[in-house]
Amino acid sequence: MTPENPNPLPSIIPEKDWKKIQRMLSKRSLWMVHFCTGCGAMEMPPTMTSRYDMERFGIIPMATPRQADLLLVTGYVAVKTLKRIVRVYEQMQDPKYVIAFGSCPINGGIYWDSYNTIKRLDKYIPVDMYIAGCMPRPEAIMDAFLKLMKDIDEGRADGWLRYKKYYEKYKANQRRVFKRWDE
Amino acid sequence: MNAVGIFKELGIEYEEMKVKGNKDPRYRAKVDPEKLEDIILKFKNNGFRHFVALSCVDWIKEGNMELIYHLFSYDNLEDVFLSIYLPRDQPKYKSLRHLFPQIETYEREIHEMFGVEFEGNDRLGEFILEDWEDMPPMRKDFDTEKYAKEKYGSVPLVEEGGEKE
Amino acid sequence: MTDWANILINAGLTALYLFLAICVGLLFMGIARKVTARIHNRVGPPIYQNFLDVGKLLAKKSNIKHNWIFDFAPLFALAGVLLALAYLPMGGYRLLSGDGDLILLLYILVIPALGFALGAGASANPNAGVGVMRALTLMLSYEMPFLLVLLSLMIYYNTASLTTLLEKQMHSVWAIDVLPISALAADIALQGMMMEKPFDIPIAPHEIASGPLVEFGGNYLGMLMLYSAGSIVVETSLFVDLFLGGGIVLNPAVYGILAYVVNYIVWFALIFVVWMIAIFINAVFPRFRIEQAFKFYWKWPTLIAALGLAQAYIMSVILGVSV
Amino acid sequence: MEIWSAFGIFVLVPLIGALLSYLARKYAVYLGLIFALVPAIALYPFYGKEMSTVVNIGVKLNLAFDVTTWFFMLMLDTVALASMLFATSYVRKGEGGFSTLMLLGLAGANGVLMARDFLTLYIFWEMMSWSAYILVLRSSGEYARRYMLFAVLSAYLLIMGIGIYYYYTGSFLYSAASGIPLSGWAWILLFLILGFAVKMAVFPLHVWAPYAYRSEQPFVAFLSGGLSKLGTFGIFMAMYSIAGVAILQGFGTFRSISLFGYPFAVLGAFTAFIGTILAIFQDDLRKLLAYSSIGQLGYVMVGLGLGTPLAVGGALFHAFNHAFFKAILFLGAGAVIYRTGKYRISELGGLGYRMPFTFLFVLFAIFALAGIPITSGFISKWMLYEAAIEKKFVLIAPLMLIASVGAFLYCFRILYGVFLGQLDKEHENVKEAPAPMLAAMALLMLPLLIFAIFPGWILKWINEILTGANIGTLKYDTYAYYSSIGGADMLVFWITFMLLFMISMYLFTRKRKVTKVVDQYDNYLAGETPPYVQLHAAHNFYKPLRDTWAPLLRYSVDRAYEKFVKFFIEGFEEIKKMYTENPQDYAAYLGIAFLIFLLVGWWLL
Repeated sequence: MTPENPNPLPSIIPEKDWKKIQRMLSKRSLWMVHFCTGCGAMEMPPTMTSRYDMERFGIIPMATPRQADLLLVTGYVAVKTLKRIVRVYEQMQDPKYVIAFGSCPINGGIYWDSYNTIKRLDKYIPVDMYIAGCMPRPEAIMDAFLKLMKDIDEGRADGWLRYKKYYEKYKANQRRVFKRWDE
Repeated sequence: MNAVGIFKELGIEYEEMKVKGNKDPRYRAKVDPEKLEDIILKFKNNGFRHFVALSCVDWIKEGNMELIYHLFSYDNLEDVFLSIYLPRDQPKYKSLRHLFPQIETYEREIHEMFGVEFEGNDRLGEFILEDWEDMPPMRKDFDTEKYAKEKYGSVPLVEEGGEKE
Repeated sequence: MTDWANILINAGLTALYLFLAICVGLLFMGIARKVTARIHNRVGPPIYQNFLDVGKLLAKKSNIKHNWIFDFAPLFALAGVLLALAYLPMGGYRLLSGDGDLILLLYILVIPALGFALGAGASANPNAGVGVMRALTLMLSYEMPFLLVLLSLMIYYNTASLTTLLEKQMHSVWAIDVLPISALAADIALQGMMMEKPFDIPIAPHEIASGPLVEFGGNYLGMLMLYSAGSIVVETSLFVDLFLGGGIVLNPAVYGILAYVVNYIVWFALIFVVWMIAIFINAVFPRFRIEQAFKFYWKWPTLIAALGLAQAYIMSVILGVSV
Repeated sequence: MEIWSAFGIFVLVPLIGALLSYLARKYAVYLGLIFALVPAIALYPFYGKEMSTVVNIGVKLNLAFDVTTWFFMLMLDTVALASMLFATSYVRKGEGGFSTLMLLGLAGANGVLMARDFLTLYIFWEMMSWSAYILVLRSSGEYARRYMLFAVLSAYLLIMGIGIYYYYTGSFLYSAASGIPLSGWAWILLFLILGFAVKMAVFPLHVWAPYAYRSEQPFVAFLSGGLSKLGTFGIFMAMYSIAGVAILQGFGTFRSISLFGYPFAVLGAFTAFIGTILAIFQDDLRKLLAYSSIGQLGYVMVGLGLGTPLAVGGALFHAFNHAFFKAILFLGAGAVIYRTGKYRISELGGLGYRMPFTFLFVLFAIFALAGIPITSGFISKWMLYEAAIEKKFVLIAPLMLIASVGAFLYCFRILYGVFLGQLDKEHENVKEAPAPMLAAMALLMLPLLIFAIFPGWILKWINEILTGANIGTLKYDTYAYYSSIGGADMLVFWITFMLLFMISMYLFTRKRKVTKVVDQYDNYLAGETPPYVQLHAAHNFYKPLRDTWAPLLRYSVDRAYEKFVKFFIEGFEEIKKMYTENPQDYAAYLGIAFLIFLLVGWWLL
C-alpha cells in the first residue's frame, strides 16, 4: 500500500495526531457528488436550501468526482447505472465515502425481483452508510450526514480502505454483473 | 371522414370500446397482417395523422403475439386500435417505419423485449439493456424472480470488517 | 550594511503581507458563502470554512495527475498570483510596487491565467477546453472597459507607477471623487474579472462541470483555491489602490509603525466593502451566456469607461489640470 | 579596406554560396548552411565600426556600415542561419533551388541594409524580392501571383519616391538630401513609406501575407522573421536618417509629435487591432500566424509613426523580438507539419505529449508574443505603451492594449489546438522533431531570454541608433528601464519570481509519492466511458466570439481587392466588344474619332 499523504511537519505534529487532523479536516468539509439514479435526487434540494441547509456542516455539491469525496447513490441501481457509478467512484480520490439512499440499494426494495437492478450495493462498491426508507426525508438525510461525520471522526468510515484492500474481490463481483470498461 | 366510415368502406368488423370517464370514441379491430399496411395508409390519409404507439401482448396460452397499432385523429378526436396476431415461436413481421418514423423505436424495443423480428428495420439489436445474453425478458415464459435470485443472489458478500485504521 | 538590512526588512515585510493577503482571501471566501447563505435565508457555513476546505484538500491521501504539463497549473497559478500581490501596495505599504508600474502589473496578472489554462488544456477533458475558451473570451470582454479606465487614470495623474498614484491621492482627494465615471466602469469590469455571477461563465458547474477545474482534485485543487483566494485580494486591492487611495489615512512618514497598522485596517475595510458589492450582485444574479457577456461588456461599460476617459482627457490636456 | 571585407562577407559570400549550391545540387542544403553561417558569425567583430565606400562595378554602389545596419543584420542573419539549419532536415536532399534562393535573398537583404544610395537600395531590393517570389512559386503559383502583385506595387512606389527625390536633388545619394521643399518631402516620404509598408504588410496592403506565408515553413520563417524587418529598416531610414527629425517636425507638431508621422501611427494601431481579431478566428495554423504577424508589425508601425525616442526605441526592440519569436513559431509550425503533414488546428491535438521540446520552444515564443515579463517581448511592448500614454494618445493606446489582450486568445488557440487536448489515435507514434530543427529553435530562443534578464545590453545598441539619428536618448541601466511616467526593474522581478516559484514548488511537490498518473481517456465525462472517441474541443474554437463579430467579419479587404480586379476585367471585356471584325464599324469609329479631335482642336484654339 503506498504511504498515504506523509506528515508535513513530522517534528511538530506527532504521527498519531496527524491522522486525527486529517480525519477532522475531511469530516468538516465533505464535498459531495450525487448520482441521481432513482427517485432520491428529489430529496437533495430541500437538504441544500434554507429549511435544512447542509452547507452549515461544510457539505456542498461539486460538479466532478475529482473534486468530491462523498458519493450519494440516491435510489435503485440498474446494472447499466452501476457501471457508471463504479467508474465515478474510481475517479474520486481517497479518502472517499458512499451513502446509499432508500431501501433499493439495501435489498432491492420494490424491484426485489427485477431482472436488471442489483439487490445490494455493498457487494459492488463499499458503502459507509445506508439510509432506510422508500426515499428518506431530508431529516433522515441530515441525520445520516451527522452520523457519517461521527464515523469518519472515529475512523469507522473506512470504505475506501476496504475497496483498496479487497479490490480484486470487488472487481470479480462487478464482472459478474457487467463488463468493465478496462477489460 | 370518421373511423366508422373508414371501417365500413374497408369492410372490417370493428368493436367500439366503452371506457368510463372517456367520452372520445375508441374503436378496436382485428386485421389481416397482409392488408395492415394499406389500412394504416388509408387511416393516415383520412385525418389519423398521429401514430400514438405500437405495443405487443404475449398471449402465451393461445400461443401467439398480438401487435397493436394505435392511431389518433385530431380532426374528430377518435382513437383506433388495429391489431394483428403472429405465431409465438418465431414472430416475424415487416417494418412499417416508412409510414411513421417513430415506429422504428417501438420496433427496436419490441424486438429486444419480446423477440419479434421486423424485416426492413436495420437498427434492431442492443437498445436499452446492456450486454444482455438471456432470452427477451418481457416474454411470459421468462421468470424474473428466479433470474434475479440466481444472478444477484449468487454474488458473494465481500468479507466484512477490514482492519481499522 | 544598511542597504542589505533594508532589503532584508523589506523582504520579510513582503512575505508577511503576502501571507496575510492569502489568509484575508480565504476569510473573504468564507464571508462570501456566509453572506450568500443569509441572502438565501439559510444559516451557511462558519466563516473559517475555507481554511478547513484548503486543509482537507492538501491533506487528501491520494492525487490524480495527467501529464507533466498538467503540473503547470498549480505552480504558475500560485507563483503568479503571489507575484501580482507583491507588486500591489497593500495598506499603504508599497511592497515592490516601486520597482514596477501598472503595465507590468497588468501583464503579471496574465501569468497565472495562462499557466492555469495550460494545465487545464493538458487535462485533455473537452469541458476544460471549452471552459478556458470561455474564460479568454470573457477576459477580452471585460478588459476593454478596464483598459480604458486605467488609461483615464494614467492620463489624469500623468503617471503609470502605483506608488506615485497613491502619493498623489494621499496629498489631494481620492481618485473616485475626481473620476467617478471611471470608478463605476471599473467596478462593473471587476465583476467579470473576479468571475462572480452573472459572469462565472467559465467555471459553470452545471453546464461544463466547473470548466477548467474539471480534472483538478486533492493537492492541485488546494493550490488553485489558494490562487483564487489570492486573486480576490489582488482584484479588490487593485480597485482600492486605484480609486480609494489604497487605504492611506495616516502619513507613514509622520506616524511610522502606527500609520502602517491603521492604514492596513482601513485598507482591509475598503476591500471588504468592494468585495461585499461584488457578493451582493453575485448572490442574486443568474449566469449570462458568453455572447451576452461579451456584448454587454463592449456596449455599456465601454461607453461609461469612454466617458470617463474623455473626462480625464479634457481635464488633463485641454483644461490643463495638473495634479 | 575594412568596408571591402564587410561588403565581401555579407553580400559576396552568400552570392558565391548561392552559385555553388546551385551547381552542387546534392549537398545544396549543407552548403547553404555553411554559407549562411559565415555572415551570422562574422557579424560580431563588426560591432561599432563606422565605414563607407564606393564600389564601382560598372555602376557606382555607395555602401556603408554603421550601428543601425549592424542591428538589423543581427536579426536577419541569425534568422537566416536558423532557417537554413531547420531546412537541412525539412527540405528533401536533392532540392538545389531552396538554398540557392535563400542565399540570394540573404545577399539582397544584406545589400539593402548596407546601401547608402537609392540605386544600390533598388538593385538589392529587387534581388531580394525576386528570390522570395520564386521561393513562394515553389509551393503554389496562386500564392506567388498575389505576392508578386504586391512586390511589384512596392517596387513601383519606391521608384516613384526615388524619381521625385532625384528630380529635386539630382543625385541618388542619401546624404544629398538638401534644398528639397516641404511639399517635395511629403511626396517622397509618402511613396517611400508606402513602398516599404507593403513589405511590413501594414493594413490596406497586407493581403499578400496570408497567402505567401503558406509556402515552405523554413522560408516563411525567414520571410516573416527577417525580410519584413527590411520594411522597418526602410521606413526608419527614410523618416529619420534621410529626412531627419527636423524636416518631420517641419510638418507641424501635435503635442511634439510630427503631423506627418501621426497618421501612420494610427494606421499601425488599426493594423494591430484588425490583424489580431482576424488571427483569432483562423483555423489554418499558418494563416493564423500570418495575421498575428501583421498585428505585431502594426505595433512596430505605431512606434515608428510616433517618433519619440521611447516609441522608436520600442519599435526597433519589438521588431527585434518579432524577428525571433515569429521565426520560432513558424519553425514550430513547420516541425508539426513535417511530422504530421496536417496544418489545420482542428485536425491536430495533443502533440505536446509526443513532441515536448517543440512544445516548450513554441510555448516560450508564445510567452514572448503575448508579452509575458519572463521574456523580452514584454519590454518592447511596455516601451510602446508608455510612449503612447506619455503623450496622452487616447485613440492609439486603447487599440494597442486591446490588441495585446486579443493576442492571448489566438496564443492559447495555437497551444491548445495543436499541442494540448486529446491526442488523436493517428498521431500516437509521432516522433519528436529531428535535432537540427530543435537546434534552430533553441538558437532563436536565446536572445529572447538573455535580453529579458539583461535588457540594458540591447537598450545600449538601440540608444546608439537613436542618438545616431538624433531622435533622443533612452533612460535605462543594465536591469531596468524607465520612461517619464514609470519604469520597471527586471532584477527585482526575476528574484521575486524565482523565490515565489520555489515556494509554490515546495508546497506542491510534498505529495509526489501518492500521485497516480492517469491517461487521457480516464477523464470525467459524466461517468461515460467512450471506448475511443476524439473529444478534442479545438474545432471552431471561438465560435461564440465569431458569432458576435459576424456582422463585421463580412467586410474584408481581400474581397474588396477581388471586386476591384473583377471591375477592371469586366470593363476590358466591354471594350473588347468594340472589335466586331466588319469594316463598316471601323470606318464609323474613324469618322467619330476625327470629329472629336476636330471639336477638341477648335475648342482649344
